[in-house]
Amino acid sequence: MKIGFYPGCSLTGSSREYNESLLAVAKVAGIELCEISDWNCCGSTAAHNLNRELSVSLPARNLALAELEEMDELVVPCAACYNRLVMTQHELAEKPEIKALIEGKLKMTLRNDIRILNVLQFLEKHIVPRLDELVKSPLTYDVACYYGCLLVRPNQVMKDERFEDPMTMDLIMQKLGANAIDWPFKTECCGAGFSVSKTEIVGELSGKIVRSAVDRGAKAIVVACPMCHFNLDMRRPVIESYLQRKIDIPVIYITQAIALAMGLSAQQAGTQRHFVPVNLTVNR
Amino acid sequence: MSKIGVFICHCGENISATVDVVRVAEAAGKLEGVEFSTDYKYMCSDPGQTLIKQMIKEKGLTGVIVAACSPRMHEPTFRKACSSAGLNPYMCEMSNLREHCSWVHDKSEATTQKAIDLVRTLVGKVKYNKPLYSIKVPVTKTALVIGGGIAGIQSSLDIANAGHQVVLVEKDPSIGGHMSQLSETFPTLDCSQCILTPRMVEVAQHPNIKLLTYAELEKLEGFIGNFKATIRKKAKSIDEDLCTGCGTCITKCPTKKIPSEFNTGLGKRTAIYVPFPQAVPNKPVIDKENCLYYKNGKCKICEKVCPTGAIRFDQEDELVELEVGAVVVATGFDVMEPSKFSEYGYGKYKDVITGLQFERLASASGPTLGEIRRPSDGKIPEKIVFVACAGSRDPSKGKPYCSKICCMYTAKHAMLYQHKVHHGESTIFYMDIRSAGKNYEEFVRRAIVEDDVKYIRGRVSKVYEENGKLIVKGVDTLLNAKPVEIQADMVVLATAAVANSGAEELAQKMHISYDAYNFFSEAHPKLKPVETNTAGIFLAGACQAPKDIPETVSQASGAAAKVAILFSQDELSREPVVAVVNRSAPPLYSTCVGCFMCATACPYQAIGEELITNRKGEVIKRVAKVNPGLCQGCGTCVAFCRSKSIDIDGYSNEQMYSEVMALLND
Amino acid sequence: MNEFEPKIVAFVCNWCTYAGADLTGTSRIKYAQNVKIIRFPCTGRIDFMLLLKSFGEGADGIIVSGCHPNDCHYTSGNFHARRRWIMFRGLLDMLGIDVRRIQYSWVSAAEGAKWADVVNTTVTAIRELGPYTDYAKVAGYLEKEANV
Amino acid sequence: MKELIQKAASLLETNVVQVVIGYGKGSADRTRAIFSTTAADCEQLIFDSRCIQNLAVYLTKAEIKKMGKPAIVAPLPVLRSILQLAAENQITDDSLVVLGVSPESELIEFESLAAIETYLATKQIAIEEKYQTTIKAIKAMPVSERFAYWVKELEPCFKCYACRAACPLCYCTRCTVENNQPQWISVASHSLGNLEWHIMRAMHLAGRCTDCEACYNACPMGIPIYLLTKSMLQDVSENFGTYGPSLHRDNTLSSFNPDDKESFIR
Repeated sequence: MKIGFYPGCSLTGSSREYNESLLAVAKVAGIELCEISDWNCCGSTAAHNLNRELSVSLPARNLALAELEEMDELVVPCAACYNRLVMTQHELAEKPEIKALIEGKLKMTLRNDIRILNVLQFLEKHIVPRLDELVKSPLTYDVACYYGCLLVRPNQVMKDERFEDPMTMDLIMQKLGANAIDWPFKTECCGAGFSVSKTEIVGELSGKIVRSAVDRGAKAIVVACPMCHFNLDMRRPVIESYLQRKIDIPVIYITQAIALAMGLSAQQAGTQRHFVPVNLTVNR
Repeated sequence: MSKIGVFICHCGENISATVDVVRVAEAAGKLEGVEFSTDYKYMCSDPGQTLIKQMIKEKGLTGVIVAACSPRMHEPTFRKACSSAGLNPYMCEMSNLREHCSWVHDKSEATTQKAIDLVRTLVGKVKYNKPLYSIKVPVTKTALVIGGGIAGIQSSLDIANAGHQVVLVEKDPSIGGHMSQLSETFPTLDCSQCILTPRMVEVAQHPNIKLLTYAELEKLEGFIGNFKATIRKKAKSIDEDLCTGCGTCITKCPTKKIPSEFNTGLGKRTAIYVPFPQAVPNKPVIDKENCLYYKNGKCKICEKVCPTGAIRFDQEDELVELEVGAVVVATGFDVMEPSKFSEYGYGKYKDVITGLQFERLASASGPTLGEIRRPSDGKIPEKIVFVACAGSRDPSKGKPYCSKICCMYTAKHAMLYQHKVHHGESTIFYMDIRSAGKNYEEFVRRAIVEDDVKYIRGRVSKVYEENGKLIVKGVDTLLNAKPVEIQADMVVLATAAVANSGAEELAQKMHISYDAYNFFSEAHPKLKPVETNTAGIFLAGACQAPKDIPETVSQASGAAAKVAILFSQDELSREPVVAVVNRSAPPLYSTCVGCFMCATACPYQAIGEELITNRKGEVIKRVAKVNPGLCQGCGTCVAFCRSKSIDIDGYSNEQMYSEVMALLND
Repeated sequence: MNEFEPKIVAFVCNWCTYAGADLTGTSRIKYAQNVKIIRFPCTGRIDFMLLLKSFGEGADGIIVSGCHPNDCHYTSGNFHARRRWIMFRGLLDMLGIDVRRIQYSWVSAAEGAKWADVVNTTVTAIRELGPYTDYAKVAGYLEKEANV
Repeated sequence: MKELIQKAASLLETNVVQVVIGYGKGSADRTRAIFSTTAADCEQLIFDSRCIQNLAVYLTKAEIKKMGKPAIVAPLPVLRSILQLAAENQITDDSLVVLGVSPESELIEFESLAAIETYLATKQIAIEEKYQTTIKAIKAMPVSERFAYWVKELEPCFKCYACRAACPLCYCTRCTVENNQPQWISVASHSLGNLEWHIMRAMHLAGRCTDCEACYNACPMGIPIYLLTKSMLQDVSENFGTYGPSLHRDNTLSSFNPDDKESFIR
């Protein structure tokens, strides 16, 4: 089976450590992730607000390329990219006329049968079953798993009964030895794109998330989305000014947590790239 | 040789506006086998019918075709007219020139031609029509009522009071259903048990009602007027004749910590128990799953203390066969298991409860004797948040439908709480307030205006605990969609009303249909709301769809009236459209070779075997035989029979073949 | 030369499709005149031989329609019919009898608009396929007609 | 085949059965069915690879039934037919003795019809690859060409009904083709009549045919009519999974599964 890999723009820019840690984890597990050659933008938030056809064509081209390279599965770590690709696949499957139109535009045909996996699905399928042998230095602290909005939505495609109260990341973290705390902000909004236009909103929304995690004793917040990470980590000064207090809880990607538990170095996990220093030697 | 009369109806202008009816009549007149044809303004009018009768007599017609509206509309009318003129009603058929022709096509040559084709087609059939005679079946004047909630109680009493026998089957140890669990009822706030228990007692004492509690339907066979029901009487481990209901066994039973079903888990019961003090019958049953003796083989304390020696540990389930003429299904509903909504914290936080649990808290007979105390620490909650539509109107996680009763009972809950805890504060998150019903809207207004219940239009996204409080996060869509957070002491979820877990299986046992949510389907959403598609089986109450008490009682009385109508006759007349296995001269006797594949294909188990014997009584042949009482006339066996040995009256091989030939040969 | 007007026979059940076609009428939805309905109690009653005879007598197309699965008035006639159609269609296909000329559908009593659509799309499809001359040649009714 | 002869003879001698249906020498190099009523008759019983006639066809014939309880020599195809006849209530455990013959020509005695089913469970009907290829090739033809192919194939048929007479499952006492009220099948052996006859025959065998090829073997014109039943056997297995005769499973066409899948009903 060939597992494809679609990094998307964030993983090559602001969240390089997400990319690095994922590849490092895959490498330890002996899994090859084959990056789609000549991949393009997923369309992001802009495309489906401005041009519906484009919003389908862009991800569709990536799917078609993956098919050409005979990939059976496609791992899409960025939650937003994943959402766009999955929605496109859904739309192409539901609406043959749109599929025909897009195929015409792209001059490519689609079987549309590739299994698209977000990072949690990838981990659950390929890494979790082997964690017992792969975990070398179990994590020993309390964490708050933060899912955000896109990992579990839209419901009609994801068909996850627990989309208001997901557990997948919590269960992975338990397996790494950490204690995933019960907290109410798992799927609250981080402020998302307001990060650029109205930073103070991010300060408030992400602030409440960070505060709840800290107050409930978490030593780290675990995420699986570049946007979430961006807001909780890089916007920390805005958060602190909203909360009127200094907060040093680090925000790590789930792949980084696994990398650390596997005994990889901070360098390999990419934790040195964060704005909020990752200092997780504190034992319970 | 057929002498068919063809009558073309103008239907005012409904047909004649697009079809040249005169030409149709002309063309029909030229067809082989047609003796007479004409057109008329309104065939269904008195003069129209008289014309048919007159022509039957005058021309000696052997068949009649009325080319007018759909036979689903007027076939009985014209068949009756023919019958009164001495022609067998089944010699009359209708050609559908209105719904299938004039209303769906524009005026044109092709439309008239199609009308001619349709008439010719039917002439082809009617040539082979045979006189048929309606089938009489006897009626067993006993009704089976399944379910002893308010619906079943009402139906049973009505049928019994009409003078007929009733067998009421209830799966729990007592009748009463959900209504017996309720505290007060909207919109009058009268005590539910006070109005229900007299009815329960009446059922128990009624000479025409036989009550089987702790019993379930095992099998239902037969057909309208002639059902055979098998009831499983679950072992109560009690000799009911000896038991006096003194209750000594209950007080002495050592297993006391079983969550009480009646109190929705908020109270406890013993292993030998009556569900609630006013139970009917007021005699205990032993819950085998929790009884120490059944579990470990030791205890038998109840047996030792029973003054009448009524305990029977060796009692087994008993199967009772009943002959009944009609069935009323009144199996009620259930409330949705709210654990699906983990974001509301049900199951995680003790003080998040369902509406039905709140009923028990508010009930004078409940675990708190009617005081509103929260389950976690028994404190009186200062602030309660009610979440309406927990699972209703929620296609993504719950049920897409409205559960209909929640708006009203939630208003009632808040009101009861305000009446009991004067300084308390109650907030209701709602989508819409649906309070259509007599005095319902006034009731809700009273909750808002007089009892100060705070209504917030918006949904709740999350309930979590913080510093001993339940934080309810929601949105107020009427205040510029501001997020709201309320610190509550208790949260009540108005969980969706759903079909009982065994509903699907029960429907399949009875061969009645059910909808996507497993509620039983009525025969017609408007005009046959209490009938099912299976004749003789009727619906009452929330097993058909969520409904409140007055609506349930009305439907239950409606179902009872239907049963009484059925029982008002000694015999039923059935359409003689049934299958028949042919007979032929010896040595064949029948062309049936007895492969009995028709019997496996029959949806009604209407095909059995017949042994053809000679004069000496020796079996010469084993052939299939259709029971005309069971056969519903679908004809599946006919299309299946390889040797064409089964045929169906009214849609016979000759009729259908000739119809196809006539259609395609102009 | 006028446009080819196909002859289409519709075999429908009484409870769903016949009633659905009645609703098409009461809703005044227009459709093509080519289709003529023959009423059966149930799709379970529809004999494959009648379909065959229809082609033999010059039908260019056939519609067979009844209640949706689980909606059968007789609970399972349509399930039996469905099996029969699956087998019959496979056999016809093997024999080179054009299965595109038989349109099977589920039309409920509430689907008046669907019935009109089934009729119209079938008429269009058969019109495109043209007269069923392959079968007609075998059936020999063209000669029969020519002789008249 | 000493064993078979001995067994047959002893069955007749002990009057367990009154007739043994088996294979004997026919004209030229052929074999034919023989009906032994005495132990001495049994000496003529033979069994070898030429014995391809499906003897089960005689089990439902009135003339044979009159002779008393039969024992029947039953190689694999006959066993399958016997089981199907039992499923269709034509024979019972008590009504016959089955002298099974294994593919290795060894005598197998069966206690009951159920034992036959157990035995056959390991010998599922399988359409030979060459036929699969032929069927595939026919189905690949354009529809008109395919139709022409069959019209031509069926042209030599003169409706002798040997296919029907040879088929153990065509045991109706009045075949629909003989029904003239109404006349379901055009009588004459012209193209339409032939087509209708063979469609009806195949449909009546749908889900019942055990692929013994008796129809083809009997056809004087060598028309490959078994391709129709073989193709339908494939359809049954593709659409409904199980096939082959069974005492406890309902027949394919007189039963259904609410989840039956198709792609052509709109």
